[in-house]
Amino acid sequence: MIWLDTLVQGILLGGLYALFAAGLSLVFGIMRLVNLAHGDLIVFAAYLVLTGVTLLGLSPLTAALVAAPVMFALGWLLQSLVLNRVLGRDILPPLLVTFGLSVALQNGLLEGFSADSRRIPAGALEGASLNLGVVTVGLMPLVTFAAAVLVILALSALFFRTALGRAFRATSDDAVTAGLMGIEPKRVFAMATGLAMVVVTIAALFLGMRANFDPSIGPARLVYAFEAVIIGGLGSLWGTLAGGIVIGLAQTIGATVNPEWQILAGHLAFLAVLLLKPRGLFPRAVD
Amino acid sequence: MLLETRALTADYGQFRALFGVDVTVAAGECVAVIGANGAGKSTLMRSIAGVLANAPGMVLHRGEPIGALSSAAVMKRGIAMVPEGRRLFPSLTVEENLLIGGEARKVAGPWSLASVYALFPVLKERRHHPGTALSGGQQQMVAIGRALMSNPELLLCDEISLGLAPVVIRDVYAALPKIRAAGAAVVVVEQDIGKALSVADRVYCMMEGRVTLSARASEVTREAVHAAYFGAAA
Amino acid sequence: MPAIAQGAKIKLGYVSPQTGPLAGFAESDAYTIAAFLASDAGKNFEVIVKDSQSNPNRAAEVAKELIVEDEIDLMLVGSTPENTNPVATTCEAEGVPVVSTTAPWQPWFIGQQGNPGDPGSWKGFDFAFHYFWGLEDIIAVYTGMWKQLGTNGTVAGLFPNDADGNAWGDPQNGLKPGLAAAGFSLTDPGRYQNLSDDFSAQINAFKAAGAEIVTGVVIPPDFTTFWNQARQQGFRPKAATVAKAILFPQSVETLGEAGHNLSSEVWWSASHPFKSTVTGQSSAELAADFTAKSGRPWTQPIGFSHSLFEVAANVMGRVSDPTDTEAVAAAIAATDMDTVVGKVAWNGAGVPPFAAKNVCKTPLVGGQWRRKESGGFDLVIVENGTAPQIPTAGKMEALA
Amino acid sequence: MILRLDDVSKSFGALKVTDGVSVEVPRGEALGVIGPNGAGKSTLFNLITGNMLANGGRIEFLGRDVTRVAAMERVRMGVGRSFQIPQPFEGLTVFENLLTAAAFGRGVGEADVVEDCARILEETELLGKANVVAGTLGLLDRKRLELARAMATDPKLLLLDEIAGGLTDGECKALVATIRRIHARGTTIIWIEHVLHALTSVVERLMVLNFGKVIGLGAPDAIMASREVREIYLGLEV
Amino acid sequence: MYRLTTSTRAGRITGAAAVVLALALVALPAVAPRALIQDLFTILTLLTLAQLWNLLAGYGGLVSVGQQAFVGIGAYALFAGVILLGWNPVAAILLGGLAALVLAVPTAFFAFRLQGAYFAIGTWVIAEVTRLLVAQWKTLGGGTGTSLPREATSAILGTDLVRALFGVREAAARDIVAYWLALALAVAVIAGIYWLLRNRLGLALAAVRDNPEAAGAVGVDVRRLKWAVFLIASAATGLVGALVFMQTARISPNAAFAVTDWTAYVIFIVVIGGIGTVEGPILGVIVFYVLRSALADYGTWYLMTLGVVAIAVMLFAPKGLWGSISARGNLHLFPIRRRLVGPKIEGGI
Ligand SMILES: Nc1ncnc2c1ncn2[C@@H]1O[C@H](COP(=O)(O)OP(=O)(O)OP(=O)(O)O)[C@@H](O)[C@H]1O
Ligand SMILES: Nc1ncnc2c1ncn2[C@@H]1O[C@H](COP(=O)(O)OP(=O)(O)OP(=O)(O)O)[C@@H](O)[C@H]1O
Ligand SMILES: [Mg+2]
Ligand SMILES: [Mg+2]
Repeated sequence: MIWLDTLVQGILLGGLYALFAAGLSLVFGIMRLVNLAHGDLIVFAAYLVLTGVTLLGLSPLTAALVAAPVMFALGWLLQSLVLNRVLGRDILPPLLVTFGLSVALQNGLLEGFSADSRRIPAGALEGASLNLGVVTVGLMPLVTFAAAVLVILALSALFFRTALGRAFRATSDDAVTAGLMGIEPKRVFAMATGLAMVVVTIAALFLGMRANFDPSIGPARLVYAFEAVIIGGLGSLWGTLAGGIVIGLAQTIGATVNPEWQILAGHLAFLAVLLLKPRGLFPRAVD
Repeated sequence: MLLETRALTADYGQFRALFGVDVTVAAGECVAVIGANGAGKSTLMRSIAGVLANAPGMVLHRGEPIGALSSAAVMKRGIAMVPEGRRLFPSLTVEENLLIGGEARKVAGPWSLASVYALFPVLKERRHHPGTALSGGQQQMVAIGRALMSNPELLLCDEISLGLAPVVIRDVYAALPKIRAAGAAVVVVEQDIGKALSVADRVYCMMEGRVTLSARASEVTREAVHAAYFGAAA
Repeated sequence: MPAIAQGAKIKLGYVSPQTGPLAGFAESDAYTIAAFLASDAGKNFEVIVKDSQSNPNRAAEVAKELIVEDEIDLMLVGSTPENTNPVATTCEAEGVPVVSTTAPWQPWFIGQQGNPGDPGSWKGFDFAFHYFWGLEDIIAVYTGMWKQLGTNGTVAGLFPNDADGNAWGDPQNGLKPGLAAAGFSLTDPGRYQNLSDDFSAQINAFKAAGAEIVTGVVIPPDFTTFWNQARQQGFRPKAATVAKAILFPQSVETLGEAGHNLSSEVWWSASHPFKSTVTGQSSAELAADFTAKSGRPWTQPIGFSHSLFEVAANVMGRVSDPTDTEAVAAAIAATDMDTVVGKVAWNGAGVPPFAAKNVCKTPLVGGQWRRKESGGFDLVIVENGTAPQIPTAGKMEALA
Repeated sequence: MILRLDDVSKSFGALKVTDGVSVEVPRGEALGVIGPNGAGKSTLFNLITGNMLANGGRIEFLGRDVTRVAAMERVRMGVGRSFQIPQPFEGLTVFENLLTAAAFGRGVGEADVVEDCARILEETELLGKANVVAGTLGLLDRKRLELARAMATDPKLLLLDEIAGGLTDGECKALVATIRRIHARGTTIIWIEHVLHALTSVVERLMVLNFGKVIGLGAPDAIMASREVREIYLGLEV
Repeated sequence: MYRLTTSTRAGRITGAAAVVLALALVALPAVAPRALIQDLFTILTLLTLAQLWNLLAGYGGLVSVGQQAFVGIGAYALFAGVILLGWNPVAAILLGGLAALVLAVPTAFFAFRLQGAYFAIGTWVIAEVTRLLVAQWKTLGGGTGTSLPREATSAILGTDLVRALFGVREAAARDIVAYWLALALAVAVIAGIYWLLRNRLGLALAAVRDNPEAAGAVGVDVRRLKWAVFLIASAATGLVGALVFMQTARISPNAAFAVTDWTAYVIFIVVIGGIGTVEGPILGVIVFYVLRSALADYGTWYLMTLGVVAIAVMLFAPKGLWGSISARGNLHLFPIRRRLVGPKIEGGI
C-alpha cells in the first residue's frame, strides 16, 4: 500500500516538475537557449499573480489570466531586445545573459517584495483530498498534474496542428531554411519565449498555491526542470512530462528508502538515463 | 527587369566569395548558372535570396533595392529558393514541408497543395511521412514543391540534380518547363553543362567569384564554356 | 577609566543577512542600530554593518573584512547558525571577541567543532561567546505544551540536513533522549534536504507510527509543503510544534486557516517582562515603536538584535582599552546584566561543562498562533514551565 | 600494396553511397578518381581516412586492417588528406596550420619540424604568406594550404580531393607541377578531380565511380575512351 | 635557416613587467596593510579559478557549470586531511588537488558523452550529486559543516617564520602565508597555462577550436586533449578550493559547492574580461573586484548591477572587454602566435 502511494505521489510530483519544465522545454527545444533565469521568471510571475490577488482582490485564476498576457509581452520583449542578439552557435553569451537576468530579477524582487515567504491563497483546495480507496491523493497535486497534462496537450496541439507550430519546428530544425520560407526566425523566437512565459505563469500559479515562495527560491528547482527536459529529449513535450515523472518517482522512491536520498535519487536517475540514452528518452531525428 | 544584381560582392568572414557579379533575370525567363565547385554559384543564390546580407543596391527586384532585406522579406516579395542539399525540415511531414512554403506569402496563383501533388504524384502517397524518410529524388521534389507553394515570380534552384540517379534527374528536370509555363522565372544552378543548356534561355558561367561568360544558351559553344570554366583553353 | 568615556568611538562590527533567504532576520537591523546610536550609551559607538547575503562564504569574508579593514573592536552577529558560525569561526581564528545570538547553542558550539561526532575532541573558544537557549530548553517547553493535551506521546520529527536539523535530530545530543525522558517517543525518518517538494515518505512513516504530534526545525516553504500534504493525506496530528517555519507572522499568514493553533517556542515577545538597558523601553514599547516606525509587525529576532547592542554597551563600559582583545573577552565572560531578552551572564548556569565558558542561556517559553477574526494571527504564550517570570496568556489547544 | 579496399560499403539511411568498392593501390602509384557529382568520391576518401566508418568490407593500409581504426591514428600511420571544401584552421596562421599538422601528424615536437614546414611552404608557394592568418586567404591559397597541410603530416599515402577545382589554368598548372614533384619523391597519391587534363597529366591509372560503384579502372587513355565513361561522366553525346 | 618565434615587443615588455610584478607581490607583505593582503588573496584565488575555467571553456570548448564540484571536493579533502588524518593544512592542500583529480575521472567519463548545453547541465548535476553525497559525510559535519580546529590553523606551516620575519600577529602571519600560497598558485597556473598554449597542446587546442574535423585529420587526438585539459583544470581547481577554505577555516556543503560563488561569478569574470585569452580573466577579475568593493555594501543593488553589467557587456562587447581592446589595437600581452622567421617571408602579425 505504501509503495502504491509512493508511486502515485511520485507521478503527481512529476506533474509539478513537468509544469516547471514545459516553458523551458519550449525555448530549449526551439532555440537551444539555456535559460538560467527560468526559475526566477516563475517566481516573478508568482509575485505578479499574488499582486493581482492582494491588490486587485482577484481570484488566483483570474489574476493568472490577467498576468499571462503581461508575461507574454515581457517574454516577447526580452527575446527581441536581448536574447535574440546573443543567440548563436556559442552557448556562453546567452548563458551569461540569463545568469545576469536571474541575479537582477532575484534582487529586484527582494527590493520590491522583501524576503518574506509568500503564498497565493487557494482556500479549501489547499488541504482537500480525494479518497480513491487504495490511496488518498491531494486535490492540489492532482490539479497540478492535470494542469501539466493540459499545458502539454495544448502545446502539442499548437506544435503539431497549427501553422505557428510548423514554424516553430521548422525554425528549430534549420533557421536559415526557415527564412527562405518567409519565416523571420527572430519573430518566431520572440513568439516562443512569449508563449513560454504564459506557461511560466501557469507554473507560477501552482507553485504559489502549493507552497511558499520568496525571491530566492527560483534556482532551486531549475536543475529539476532542466533534467526533465533533457531526460525527455530535446523538443519533445511529452518527453518532458515523462522526464518530470522520472524525477518525481525517483525522488519519492528514494525518500521512502531514506529521506536523505530524496533529491539525490532524482539526480542519479537523470545521470542514469543520460548514461544509457545520451540524447534522452525521445530524441528527435536531428539535433 | 525582374531581378538584377549590380557589382554584387559577398564575404564569409574575411573570405570574399563574390567579386562584383552582375546578372539579370527577366520575367518568365530561365537562366542557368554554371561553374566549377566553389565558383560562387550558391553564394550568388544566397545573396539574392537574402540569406547573406548585402548593400541594399546590390540586388534589385523590379528596380527596387532588396539587397539588405532578410530572406523572409525577400521571399514575401515572390522570390523563392530551392536550396542546395534540399534541406527539408526533418521534424515536418512531407505535407507540412509543403504547407510551410506557402504560409508566409498567401497569393493567388497556379500552385497549391493539389497542383504540387499533380506535378509530383509520388509525394501524395507519402505525404504523411517525415520529409527525410524519402529518397533523394523525392526529397528534391518536396523542396521544389515547397518553394512553389508561395507562387513565386522567381524560383532559384541550386543544384537540383546533385546526387540523383539519371532517371530521377529526368523527372526533376521535366518539371521545370511546367513551372515556367505556369508563369515563374527560373534560375538553375547546375554543374552539368549539357543539362543546363538544355533548359535555359541564357547562361552565366562563374569562376572564382566572377562571371566569366554570359551568353544565350542557343549561341554558346562548347569551346567558350570550356574556356570560361577552366580559364584559357587547355 | 572605562573605554566608553574616552572620546574615540568604539567600533562594532555587525554581520547580518540583509539579502537572501534569511533576510527576515535582518529586517529590524536598520531600526535597531539607529535606536542604539541615538541612545546615550550608543553615542560612543560606531556600528559597521556588512551584508552576508545569507551566504556562509560571504559571511566569513565580510567578517574578515570588518576585522582587517575596519579594525573593529567587537563583533556582533545573529540570525541562525548559517550566519553565526562562519563569523564566530573567523573571529576566533583572528583573536577578535565576538558576541553572538539567535542560534540554539548546540548547533553553534558543536557545529564549530572539527569533528561534531566526537565529543572528546570538542574545545571551548577564547573569543567567541554566545547567548541563546538550547535544545534542552526546547525539550522542556515542547513537552510542557504537549502535556497540556492528552496525546499518545508519539512524536513525528522533521529534521533537515542543515546545521539546525542535524543538531535537533542528533540521536545522542538532540531531541530524542530528552523527549524519551519526558515520556515521548520520537519517530525520525531521517534528514531530508531543504526545499524538498514531497513529504509523502515522511507522512507515511508518521502515519505508520501513529504519531499525534509533529515537531521539527523546518524552513517555511518546506513546512507549507509538508503541512498541506499531511492534511491531504489524512494525517491530522493533535499538535504541530515546530521551530523556524512559523517564526515570523508573515510565514504563518501564508498558511491561512491551516495556521491556527500551530505552536512554537517563543524566545522573545512583546509581553516579555524585560526592559532595555539602552533605551529604557519595555518589550511592549520596543515592539510598538518598531511597528510604528516600520509599519511592520514585531518579530522575535527584534528583541535579540537589540540585546546584542545592550551587551556590547555593557561590556565596553567595563573595559579600559577597547582594542585590548583579551580584556574585552574577559569582560564579556564577566557579564551579568538584565537585557530586553532576559538575564545575560556567562556563568555556566544550565550549560554542560564543555560549553560553560562560552554559552549563556536566555529564558524560553512556548506559544501558539491564534487566528484573529480579521485574518491576522496573535502569538499567545501558553507554556512557561522553565521561565515562570514570563506570564502565559492562555492554555494550549489541540489542532482541529 | 599500400592500400587495399575489399568490398567496402557505406550508406546513409537508404542511400548507398559506397557500394562494394574493391581496389588495390601499389606503393608509389598515382591513382585518379573521377565520377559525377555525388558519385561517392569524397565519401570513399572519408572511409579511407577514418573520418567515416564503413558499414561493410575491409580496408587495409600497409598490410594492417584499419577498417575500425580512428582517423587520428591513421594519420600517424601515414594517411594524409586534403578536403574538398578547404578546412583551414581559420584562426591560426598558415605556418601554424602546417606546424599543427606536422607536430601531431608525425608525433614530434614543434622545433623538429620548422625547417620542413618552411620547405613545404616554399614548395606550395605559400612561404610569403607564412604568417598570415588563414581565415583571410583567398580560394587559391586555401587550396594550396590544403595541400601543404596534408604534406606536413608526412604522408605515405596522400589523398587529394578536388584540389584544382575552381582554379585558373595558370594556377592549376603550378599546382599540378607541385603534385608531380611530390609524386616523384615516392609518395603514393589518390586524387579526385573534375579537371581532367590536370588529372591525366599526373596519374597512372584512373578509377571511375558512379552511384558508389567502380565502373571503370585502368589506364587513363583507355578509360577516357570508354563509351560508358564519356556518357556518364562527361555527359557527351556519342 | 628558418626558425620559430613567439616573441613580440609587447610580449617581452609584459614578461619583464610580470616578473617585476610577481617579485613585488612576494615582497608586498613587508609593507602592505593586512587589508590589502586580504583583498589580494581573494583576487588571486578568483583569478586562478577564472584562468582555469577559461582553459576549459575558452580553449578546450568545455563549458562546465560544475566546477564548484572540484572546489568543494578539494576543500573537503583539506578538512579531512587536517581533522581526520591530522595533516598540516598546507600539506593537506595537495590532498585537495588529488581529490579533485580523482573526482574528475568519473565526471569526465560521464560528461564527455554529452555536447554543448547538455554538457553544461550534466556537469552541474554531477556537482549537485557530489554536494549531496558530501552532505552525508557525518564525520565532517554532514549538512551542518565544520570548522578547522584552532590548533590546526595556528600550526599552519610557515606561520612562525612569517611572524618572526615581519613581527606580526599570528592571524596576520597566517594571512600572509595563505597569500603567498595563492600568489604561487596564481603564478603557476597562469604561467602553466601560458606555457601549455605555447606548447604543442596549445596548437592542438586552437586547431580543435577552429575545426575539429580537420584537427582529427592532421592527427590531433581530440579526446585525449579534452581529457588532459579537464583533468589539469579540475585538479588545480581543487587546489584553489582547498586553499580558499583553509583560509576561511569553516566549511559546509552549501558554501563549498556554491554554484554562484565558484562557477557563476567565475564565468562572469572570464566572459566579461574576454574568453579565450590569458588577458581577459585578469581584466575581468579587476572589474569584478572593483564592482564588488564599490557596491557590495548596497546589498541588493550591488547584485542587480552585477546582473545588468553581465547583460550589457554581452550585448555591446560580446567578445568581452579585452576582446574589444585587443581587436582595436591588435595588442597581445601574452603572445602565442608562432611566427616563422627567415628569408622570403613578408607580412604577418
Ligand atoms: N559558410 C561558408 N563559410 C566560408 N566560406 C564559404 C562558406 N560557404 C562557401 N564558402 C566558400 O565560398 C566559395 C564559393 O562557395 P559556393 O558554395 O558559392 O560555391 P558553388 O559554386 O556553389 O560550389 P559547389 O558547386 O561546390 O556548390 C568557396 O570557396 C567556398 O569554400
Ligand atoms: N553525412 C552525410 N549524410 C548523408 N548523406 C551524405 C553525407 N555525406 C554525403 N552524403 C551523400 O552521399 C552522396 C555522395 O557524396 P560525396 O560527397 O561522396 O560525393 P562526391 O562524389 O564527392 O561528389 P562531388 O563531386 O560533388 O564532390 C551524396 O548524395 C551526398 O549527398
Ligand atoms: Mg553550391
Ligand atoms: Mg566530393
